[in-house]
Amino acid sequence: MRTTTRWVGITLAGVLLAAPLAACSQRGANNGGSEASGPCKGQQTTGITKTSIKLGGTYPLSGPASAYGEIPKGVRAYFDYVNKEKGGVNGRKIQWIVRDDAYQPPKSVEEARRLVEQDKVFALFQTLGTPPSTAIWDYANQQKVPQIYVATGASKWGTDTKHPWTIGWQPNYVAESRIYAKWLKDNKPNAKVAVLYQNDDYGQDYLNGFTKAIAGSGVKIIAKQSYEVTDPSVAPQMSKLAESKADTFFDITTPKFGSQALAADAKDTSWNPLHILNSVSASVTVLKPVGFSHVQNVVSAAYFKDPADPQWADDPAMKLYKAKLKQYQPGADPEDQFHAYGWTVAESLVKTLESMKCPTREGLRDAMRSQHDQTDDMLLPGVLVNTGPGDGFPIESMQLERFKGSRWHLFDKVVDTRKEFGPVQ
Amino acid sequence: MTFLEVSDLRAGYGAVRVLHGLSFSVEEGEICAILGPNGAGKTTTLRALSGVIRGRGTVTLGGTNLLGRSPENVARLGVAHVPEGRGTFTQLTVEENLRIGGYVRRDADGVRRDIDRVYAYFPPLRERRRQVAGSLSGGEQQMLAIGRALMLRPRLMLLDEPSLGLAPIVTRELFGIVSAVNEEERTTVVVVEQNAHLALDIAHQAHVLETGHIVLSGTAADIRADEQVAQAYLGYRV
Amino acid sequence: MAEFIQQVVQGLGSGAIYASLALALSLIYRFTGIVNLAQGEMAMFSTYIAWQLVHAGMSFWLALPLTLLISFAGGALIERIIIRPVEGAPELTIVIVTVGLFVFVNAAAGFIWSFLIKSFPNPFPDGALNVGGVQFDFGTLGVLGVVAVVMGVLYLLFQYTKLGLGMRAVAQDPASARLAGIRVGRMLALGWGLAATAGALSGILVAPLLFLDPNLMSGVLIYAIAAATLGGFDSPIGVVVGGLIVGVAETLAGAYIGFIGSDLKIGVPLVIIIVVLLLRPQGLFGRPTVERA
Amino acid sequence: MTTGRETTRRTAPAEADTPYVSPRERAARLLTGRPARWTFAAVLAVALIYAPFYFVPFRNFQLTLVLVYAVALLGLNLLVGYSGQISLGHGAFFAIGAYATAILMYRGLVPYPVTLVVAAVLCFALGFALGVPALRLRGLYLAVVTLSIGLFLQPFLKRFGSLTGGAMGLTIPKPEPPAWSGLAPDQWLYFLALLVAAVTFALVWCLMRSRVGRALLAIRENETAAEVMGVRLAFYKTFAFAWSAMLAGIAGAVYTWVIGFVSPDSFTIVLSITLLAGIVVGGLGSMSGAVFGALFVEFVPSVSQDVNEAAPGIIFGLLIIVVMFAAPTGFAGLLRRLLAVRK
Repeated sequence: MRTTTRWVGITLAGVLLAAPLAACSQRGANNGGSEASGPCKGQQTTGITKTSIKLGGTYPLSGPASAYGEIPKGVRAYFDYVNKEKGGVNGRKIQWIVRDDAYQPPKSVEEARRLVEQDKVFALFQTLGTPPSTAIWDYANQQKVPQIYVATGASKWGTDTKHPWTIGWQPNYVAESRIYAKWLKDNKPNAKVAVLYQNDDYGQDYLNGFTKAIAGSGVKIIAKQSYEVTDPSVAPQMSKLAESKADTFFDITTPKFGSQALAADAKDTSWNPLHILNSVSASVTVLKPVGFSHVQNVVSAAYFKDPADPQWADDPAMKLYKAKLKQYQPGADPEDQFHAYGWTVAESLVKTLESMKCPTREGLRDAMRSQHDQTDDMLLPGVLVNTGPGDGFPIESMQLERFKGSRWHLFDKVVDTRKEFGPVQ
Repeated sequence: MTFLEVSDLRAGYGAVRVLHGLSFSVEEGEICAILGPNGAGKTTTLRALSGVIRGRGTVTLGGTNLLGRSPENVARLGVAHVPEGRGTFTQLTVEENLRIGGYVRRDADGVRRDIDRVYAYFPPLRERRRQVAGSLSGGEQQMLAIGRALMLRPRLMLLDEPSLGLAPIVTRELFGIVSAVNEEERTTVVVVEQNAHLALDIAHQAHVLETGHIVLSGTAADIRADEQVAQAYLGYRV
Repeated sequence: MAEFIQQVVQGLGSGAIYASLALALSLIYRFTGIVNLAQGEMAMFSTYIAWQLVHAGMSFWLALPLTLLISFAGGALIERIIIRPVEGAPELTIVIVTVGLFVFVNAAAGFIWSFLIKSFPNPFPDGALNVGGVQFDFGTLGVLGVVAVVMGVLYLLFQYTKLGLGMRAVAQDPASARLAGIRVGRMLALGWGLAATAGALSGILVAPLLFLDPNLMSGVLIYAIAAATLGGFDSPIGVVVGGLIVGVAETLAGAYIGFIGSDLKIGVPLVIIIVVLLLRPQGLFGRPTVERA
Repeated sequence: MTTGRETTRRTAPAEADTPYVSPRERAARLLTGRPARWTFAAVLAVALIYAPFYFVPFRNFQLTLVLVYAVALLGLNLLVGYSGQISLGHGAFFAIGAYATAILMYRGLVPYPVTLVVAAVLCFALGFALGVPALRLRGLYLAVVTLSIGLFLQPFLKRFGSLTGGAMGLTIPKPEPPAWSGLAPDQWLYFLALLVAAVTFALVWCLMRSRVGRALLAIRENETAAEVMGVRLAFYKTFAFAWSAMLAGIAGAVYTWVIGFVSPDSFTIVLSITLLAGIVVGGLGSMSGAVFGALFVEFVPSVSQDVNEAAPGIIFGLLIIVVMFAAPTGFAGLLRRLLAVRK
């Protein structure tokens, strides 16, 4: 075949030509990171200087999951507040670069590589979504770059031991399921439960956690329905679950589908189960569109203060959050739970940065894995951040809440699921 | 003032120039035939007149300029162009095709009357009025195309090779009707035809086109008598 | 037995939602022979306009007609600005332009009105009609009713009005329509305007049930396309029937066939479409294109 | 009666002007002349081989992804560009190829190069199987069926978790560079992708010059005419479908090597639509179209993000529309028009 031989000739010529050119390349020039001296000798200090810390994060700013693209506004508000009014962290101003991965794992890997290799960030702070974060964590750990406080509640961030540089932050879905299971075992020992769950890692983590937690007790799951993110509505699933006449309904949905499920439950007068709503959809902004009268006595759990909830109206931390959000992110709606989430996780990060012994990546890794009763103003009173050698979950305590009138009412006490149920397997 | 005045008409498709400056005129109520072999530029001429393609030079119809207008506006000036391939709306019924012909007219009852008039000219169309036009024979579709043109009550009718794909007797009958319409309604007709023989029967004057130029003009009788045309197009030796 | 009927009613409810958007899709397909992938997002944007009017204090029954008018103008404008420049281009190019429009409108809506879920006033009364243990939710009945009305109006418009005849002519042979004096450009703009209006109505019908957010219609679009393909794109009645069949089949399969369950139920419309298209390529009600060589 | 006009005879004036060649045309002739083409190809080859040594690993990663998308778009182009069948499910075959490789590598059954062959064969078979019913469908209807298959695949992958790792997906070790090569991991992956791309482009290049290619082009131009002239429509259309699926599978396999992680949410409908937009933007019916399309798919989203961080979707959508205005037949078409040499 004459043509292929011609191609082979060209590529050979290319290889011969290319070899000598390999010497002078952009590649060799700037991939050396800087190291620390003194007590933190040999540890990496790329992306951190006396006066600045450079961080990077990946979020779905576009595409179907772009609702979560609101979180960075809350984070940026807190960082601007700390930089401008607190002189930064130990005198270091925080610079935070956000990249869009449209919730596509290949894009997440690309953006993470850009942040680490090109922008030379000190650490990856907040990579959103389990698939994107899973796509990144091998790379982050191989590059020895902290992937701190990933924005997903999957239990694997804490149970895994092969990725020391990666850690979650919010209470994991299994822990939350355990709280509901415990409450049901105590208050409704023979509850018949119907479950609606999103058919992905998030939904299945909740479901598996709940199933394990109620094993061997009177509480039984008698009906399960899943839905796809591409489904237009969950009404068909809800009408199928209604047939089960279960007395309890465990609702594992993301915000939009949460409102639909609440509305369907209210509309079906023949089925009035105890409605347990997972914390991902527990913001008042999800309940309000359904109409407060329809969502009375819904039960959920929380670990940080919901800005849309009047009970925190005069709480100092909430006032600070709302004022600073308005000041530094004028367009952002303070009642949006994603903004409050961003603000709260940013606060936790700053506290962790402050607690670093060595201003190095290794220092941050060790700091994030050894936190003792660290408080955070926007967390519920009593919810503390704890990590340690055997404990990869910063937050593991939540408090149950019931919706009455036009706000959530906390009840029982803050439950530390680690103490209560032991570590998550 | 002549009815249709065409002077130095140039037209083409992108880089390909087809018409190299045609000039001819047609009196009101006259049937003018444009003859010529394939590729002489006959269809292009009609397309330039009706605005389907952009022509340069000057073309006036009763004093108003035609060039530069979109086909819709040319049609609204009373120019009905029956295109090559007849432009039948195959999925619409025969009657719907005719109603489309009179679409721009405001007088609804006038349109209804004209439909009956067309059925009078073309009886087969009346029988098939409910039928989907796509299922009509070639001859019937040609009748429908001319009928649709008549619905516009045109001042000028441009016919593009009506004989295409029709049996000679059908074409003869068709040309007879065109001639009758011309006489009764004084509609000026420019017919482009390869079948010079039949065209010359009904035409008052004719022009012979060759590679974008008019090489011969004159009355139908003169053209028929001219031995060069006879040899080239009429197929017999004078 | 009541439960079975309840599932069928549930399926009809979903089907009505798909049919409402499918009507708008079939309108544009009739003119330009392309599927406007941005139809759902345009409907969502119109719904946000209605929401904004109601939010600003206007009564729903005033905001509705106003929104339909704005949507009509918007649809015509989109045709004139975005579709006209690529009019002569290959069909696929126009489809990709609508993909660009899809991405743009979705992001713009999120940017303007944020991604917070918004409730939308429900023109139909709450509660349900209880007939023999089967609940006929007023909202669903409302959607079915309006969809039937829109279907009827479109059918009458196309079959019995001069305007409809003109539209059908433009759809089939724009060049020949021009020669008859029909202003094809204006007709296309009119078509897109009408489709945008039908889309707006679909959005306004659906928002109370699905809750308003920028991704209101992205799930519905795929099912609407399936419905229109099943029923035959060029027949308003076919499109609605197609929608109802897809809705009922999907819900019943999801509910009763164990293996399929609620995650694989998207496979049901797929199988139906393949079977129908293999038997009747033009869809259940579509007219076969008569080609006389 | 007509006026007695004299029959006048005019002869056609001779075309007198000598052919004037505009500078643009002269430049175009220079650019597309035979010698020029080889120097251009040689320079390109050198650049492609030298690139991984020049760029930072991050850029190599991007270039590797461009090569992966180029192979996928090459397949889609075979289907859409050459044989005129629209597919909105190309992402599904990409996913099947990726998963086949991931499952085999996760269980360590075969060395990774073999997984490419398995993915290719599997997708070829599935493509052929799907090609048969696709024969009866055309244009929009084929698009709808392929769209639904793409949609169906995601829950299907989640359903059989034991095999596919379910919603959590599968993480697999990436192919390591052999010691003798002295290459860094990212360079090794780049060269793997480059090799696969070179082979597939050469294969399709030969294919298009063969009888098959001409048959496909005939089908695209006019199916009935092609059939009348003895082109066995059934065979060639399913052939195009199978080849395009195979190429998508191969691209999927290389994707798994490069990313090292597959999950059902990585292969959504957005991927299929982006690939279709990419090939139309790149230029249908031309090999270079696949390359331009790949560059568009890889780089435009991040460019639109630099322009407007709050809502990159707005810019990305506008860019697609603007490109379609500027080049209705894609970049390749635009380039060809610019370099058009009037014979």
